[in-house]
Amino acid sequence: MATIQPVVIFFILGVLAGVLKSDLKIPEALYKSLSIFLLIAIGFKGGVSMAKYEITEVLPIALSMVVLAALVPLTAYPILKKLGKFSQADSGAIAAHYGSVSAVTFAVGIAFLDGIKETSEGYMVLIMALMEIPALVTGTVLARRGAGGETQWGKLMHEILTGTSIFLMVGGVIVGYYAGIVKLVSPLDKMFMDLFMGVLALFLLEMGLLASARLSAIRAKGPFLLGFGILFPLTAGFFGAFLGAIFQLSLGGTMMLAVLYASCSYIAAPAAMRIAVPEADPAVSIGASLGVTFPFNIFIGVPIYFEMAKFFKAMF
Amino acid sequence: MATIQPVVIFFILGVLAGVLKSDLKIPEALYKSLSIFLLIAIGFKGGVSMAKYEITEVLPIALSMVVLAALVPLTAYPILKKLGKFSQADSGAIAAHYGSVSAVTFAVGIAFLDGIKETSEGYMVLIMALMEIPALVTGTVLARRGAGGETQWGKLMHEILTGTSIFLMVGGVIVGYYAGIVKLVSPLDKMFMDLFMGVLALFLLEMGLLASARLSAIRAKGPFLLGFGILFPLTAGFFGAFLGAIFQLSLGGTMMLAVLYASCSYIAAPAAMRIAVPEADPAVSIGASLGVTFPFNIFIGVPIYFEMAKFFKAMF
Amino acid sequence: MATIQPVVIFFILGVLAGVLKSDLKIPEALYKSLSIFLLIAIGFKGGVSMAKYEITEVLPIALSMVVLAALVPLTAYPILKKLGKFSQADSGAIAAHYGSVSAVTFAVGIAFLDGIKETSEGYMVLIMALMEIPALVTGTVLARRGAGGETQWGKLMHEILTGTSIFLMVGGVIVGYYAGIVKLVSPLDKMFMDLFMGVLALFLLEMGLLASARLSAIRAKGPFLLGFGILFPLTAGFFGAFLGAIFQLSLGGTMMLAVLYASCSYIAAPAAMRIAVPEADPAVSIGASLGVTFPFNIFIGVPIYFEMAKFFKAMF
Amino acid sequence: MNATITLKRLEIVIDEEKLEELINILNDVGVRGYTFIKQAGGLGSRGTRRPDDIFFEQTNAMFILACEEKQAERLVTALRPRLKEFGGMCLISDCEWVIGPAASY
Amino acid sequence: MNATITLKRLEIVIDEEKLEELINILNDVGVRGYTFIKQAGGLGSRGTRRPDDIFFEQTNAMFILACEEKQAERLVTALRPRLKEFGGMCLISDCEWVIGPAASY
Amino acid sequence: MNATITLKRLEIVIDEEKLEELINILNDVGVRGYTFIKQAGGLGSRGTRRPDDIFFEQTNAMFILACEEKQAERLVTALRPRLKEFGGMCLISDCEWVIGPAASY
Ligand SMILES: Nc1ncnc2c1ncn2[C@@H]1O[C@H](COP(=O)(O)O)[C@@H](O)[C@H]1O
Ligand SMILES: Nc1ncnc2c1ncn2[C@@H]1O[C@H](COP(=O)(O)O)[C@@H](O)[C@H]1O
Ligand SMILES: Nc1ncnc2c1ncn2[C@@H]1O[C@H](COP(=O)(O)O)[C@@H](O)[C@H]1O
Ligand code: NA
Ligand code: NA
Ligand code: NA
Repeated sequence: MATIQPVVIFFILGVLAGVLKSDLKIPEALYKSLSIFLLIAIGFKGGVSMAKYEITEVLPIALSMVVLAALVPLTAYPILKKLGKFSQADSGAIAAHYGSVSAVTFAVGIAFLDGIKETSEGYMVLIMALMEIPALVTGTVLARRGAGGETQWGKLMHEILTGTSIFLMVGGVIVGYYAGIVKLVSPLDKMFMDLFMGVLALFLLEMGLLASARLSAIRAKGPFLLGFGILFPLTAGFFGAFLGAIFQLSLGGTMMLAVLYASCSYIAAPAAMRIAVPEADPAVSIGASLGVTFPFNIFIGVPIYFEMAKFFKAMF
Repeated sequence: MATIQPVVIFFILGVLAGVLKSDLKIPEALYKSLSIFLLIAIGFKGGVSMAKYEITEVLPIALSMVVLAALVPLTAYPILKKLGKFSQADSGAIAAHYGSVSAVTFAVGIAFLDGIKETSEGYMVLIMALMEIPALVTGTVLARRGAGGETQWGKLMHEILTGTSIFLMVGGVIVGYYAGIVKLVSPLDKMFMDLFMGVLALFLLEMGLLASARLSAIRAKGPFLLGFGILFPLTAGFFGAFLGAIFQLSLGGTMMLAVLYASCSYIAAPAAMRIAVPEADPAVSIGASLGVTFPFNIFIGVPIYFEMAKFFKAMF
Repeated sequence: MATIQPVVIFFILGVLAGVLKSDLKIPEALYKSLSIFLLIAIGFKGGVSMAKYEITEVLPIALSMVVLAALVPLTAYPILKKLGKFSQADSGAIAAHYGSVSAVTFAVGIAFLDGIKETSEGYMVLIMALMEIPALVTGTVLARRGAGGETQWGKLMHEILTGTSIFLMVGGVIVGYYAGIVKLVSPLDKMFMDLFMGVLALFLLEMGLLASARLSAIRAKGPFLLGFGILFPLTAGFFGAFLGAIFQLSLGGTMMLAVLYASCSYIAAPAAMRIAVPEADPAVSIGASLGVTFPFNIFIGVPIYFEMAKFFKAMF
Repeated sequence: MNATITLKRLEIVIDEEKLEELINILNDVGVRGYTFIKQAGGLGSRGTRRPDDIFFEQTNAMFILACEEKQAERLVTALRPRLKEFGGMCLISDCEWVIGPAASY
Repeated sequence: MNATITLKRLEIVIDEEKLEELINILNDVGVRGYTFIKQAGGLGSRGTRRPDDIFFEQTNAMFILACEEKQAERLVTALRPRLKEFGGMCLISDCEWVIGPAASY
Repeated sequence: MNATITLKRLEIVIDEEKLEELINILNDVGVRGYTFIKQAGGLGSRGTRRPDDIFFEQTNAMFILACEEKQAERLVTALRPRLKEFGGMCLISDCEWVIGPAASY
């Protein structure tokens, strides 16, 4: 199996700093700056490589993959409700988190492909941005079916569409696409491509610190969420790899679709669910997605999704 | 006409984020860090290329261009007072803003030249730094002629000379010049040259956010300031290009002189005017310079100043 | 003698900004971010080059150099107590500062070697990290011999071992070493190696600002501390160069050992001494180490230690 | 303590998001001085709010203002209907304004 | 000023490091509302503390809370034994809570 | 509430730039404790001051201090001549210091 990327070791260092009660602290402004950088860089990289495709050609494929992403929360919900014995609100909210995606897991997947000199379709980043919508909307509908009080749909859609994550990724795609077309990628890439891995390293350090502080929140439902947080992304990733192969994506693209289906959100989704399903407990969903699924994905999941992609690509 | 640089699209993204009420926020510490970087980088780049000239040779030319820059506020003042019907204090303060320069517009000009593989004289950055002095002093004199209360000249000169902008640019020039002389530019350029465009991108994103928040401030005098904010820099730029050609600057240098004369300040000048002309309303001058002239210059002005430079270079 | 590195001029700029009362301010978050970067980068660089050695081979040498480092505070203490007439607590605390090391001085040493195309053993960074322990423990013992109140040894050791400095440097070594072994240094080096000098530049700017604010604190004992702050590191550096040559280090490594022995701490040591010797006055030790010894070392000391290294390498 | 003026001291805590709205109300009532601090944390009927929570940026703003009793009454009258929606708290106490700086109350 | 409730106002300053401990005490006593501000500087028996000192990050946290007199007494009783160790200060004064927002006192 | 000492509570708001000057005055008078918070915004006779205005960094500092009445009088006497130049405000009220921490008042 593929070697572990050096960059993910920074996550372990962060966890360790938390566990050892080191006085290491990442300034909040740095954390935010790094995430602004990463979102733009992910979009920019995708946009540059999209400039090589005919957009109209890929749009239908991309859209179908986005729509099919609604299956993820629809599957997660009954499991959480029946097996996990979570309330309707919590089940819907957690389902929304797992239907949604994690830009950092995506970045680790890209880094993994870079390491083995593979690439993926540039428009995967657009799929990532769009997938938020069906995931968060489906999760909200599930959480609030028959519930009293009115859902703040307008506020929710505004939050999703203009939230920092989607806004910066789509913005990055636009600039990257334009730069690719007019052949002026060059001086911008020194920042947004060359430094990508280094910035990811610092970001993972902070993720580790945050994860170690969040794990305690899921203690009550610990065993169930540990199982769910590992088995569910594996299943979702399997489904994603299958879809990718069916849609004739490249090997790298097939793996990245698996990563998208398998990854879950801990930044955009919590903000959206706070508005749409305020009665859900955010500590549980963040604890599961950041404390269990995120580390599982970046260390073990990503190489497995690559094997799944190889398997399905050989099949179809 | 030349293609628009990808980097300036980040300004549009920032404006859009403001208009759409996105929750995107650039941490204040990031904004300040980026501006520290840009000022040093602009100076460093200029200093490195100055190391190739004989300083004593260029000094007289540079100084005359600085002194002539006092004509800009002297021209702006009566227009603002008579046509714009601004108070004496406001007219002087706005004139000082337009006589002064914008390091970010300068940076966009440099980026434009990079894109078309042109260069400019390194000492343009020193001219930029020095131009603040006649502009701000002239503006202050105009604003306070015959006014009661004493002008805090000492405090004003201290603010101008040791303010962050001039200090860091001149500091960057010194280090760049020295590094050029001792042939040790190399590891520092990885930061201050290679990343210049990427940092400018993030800075323009924030400029867009700030500009969209500032436009409302000029509503009362909107039509006049819109006209002034576009026509005045065009005229000043025309004059700058003319001067540059007369002084036998290179094509790129001629354009950059036009950019310097055309650009106006929204960082150093407001701080100086607050001390020297506290009775002027800063919202108006910042609104006009950041909300109107800055975007005009980076999108439309810079390519026009390039054409002007070509025109005058062909003439003399 | 070797040319002064351009990067250290940023320190002078910082001092100047302080002396001229410029309004230049480095945001606290930037300062912290830069120091996180530098510590990781120093470790990473060392780790990458350690991957070329057999660890077990160098361990005994490294450990003896660490143990011998306890001699530095043991020598400093009586000088400070007898000649400097400092209290027992202050003498011990200052001795701990001078026995401890400065990662930034180390970085300037590395930059100096880079400039003349020399290298040093990668494990020097591990020695640097480990040297904190004997220095701070010895200083504490000296400060508290026979003193009332119990020493918080547990808290002190926790502070030393999990403090940001050691944690990030050792973490950087681990990642760098692993990246070297699996041959995946490449995308991370774009950040942690290429930008090293540029980040050091910004950091030195802030160091200059801080140093200019700190010098006033040592006024009372000024003459003594000026002499001590220059002569003591020269002696310690001499001893370090001698040891390095004896241990058969490379020329660069011999110089770096001199730098380690000569440099003194102003970040880790103050934090540790606040816990271990709260009755000592931190203003004095920081003033001496940051205001006197640090600038002396980066401008004059480093080239001298290189000459010392040449001298001893020629001898043995 | 002579040379002081007796005023009312109001202390208002609201969501930082509502800061501009509160400032508008203060301006409408004609308040001539106030001080505010952002990034405050707290506990209230809607749970805890922590300025250091990176996932949920929920912070409070705290306003302190000194004004004449009449003004305070006007302000409370204008504010009260909004307080239910704003949440937070509004405290009133007595204080003495030391005469000296411009009378911005 | 009608439509107000008389409460006690407590103002507590402690080391920012002790923030969680103090919050635990407040929770144990059953306090229903408080506001805190971090990064405060100050002077006290243990010398000065400056939030802008880059070498020693020593800052205070300031708590403000309004509660009923009984609750205040319970809190002071629970807090007092820890105050010696905490350092800082704890002030009590009177205030009027303007009825309107949820009664989180 | 027993085991408390009656003190004066001063609340001073000034330009953050004047922070060191005010601290010097407090030291000269011999004040033994104070707490301050920086980055405060506000409105006063010289217009609004906003900590988030990137073009004009105009912020206030807020000081809170508890001291004995005599000390408060000394302080006000020393402060008053400077208040006109400082601007801002200085409020005085009553408070009870809960005995427990070192008596830094
Ligand atoms: N009794 C109280 N004492 C002090 N602050 C309070 C109190 N009640 C509420 N607050 C503040 O008001 C904010 C919002 O309160 P609420 O709307 O009740 O959730 C809280 O986060 C606290 O900062
Ligand atoms: N009399 C006082 N007035 C206001 N704040 C005080 C007072 N005494 C102490 N403090 C605050 O409490 C902190 C810790 O005090 P101490 O434990 O006495 O050093 C100080 O840094 C001040 O912020
Ligand atoms: N009546 C008041 N209540 C609360 N704060 C005030 C009041 N008047 C002035 N201030 C504060 O003092 C600062 C300076 O006031 P001034 O010097 O009057 O402009 C303002 O920005 C406010 O923060
Ligand atoms: Na997912
Ligand atoms: Na101009
Ligand atoms: Na040393």
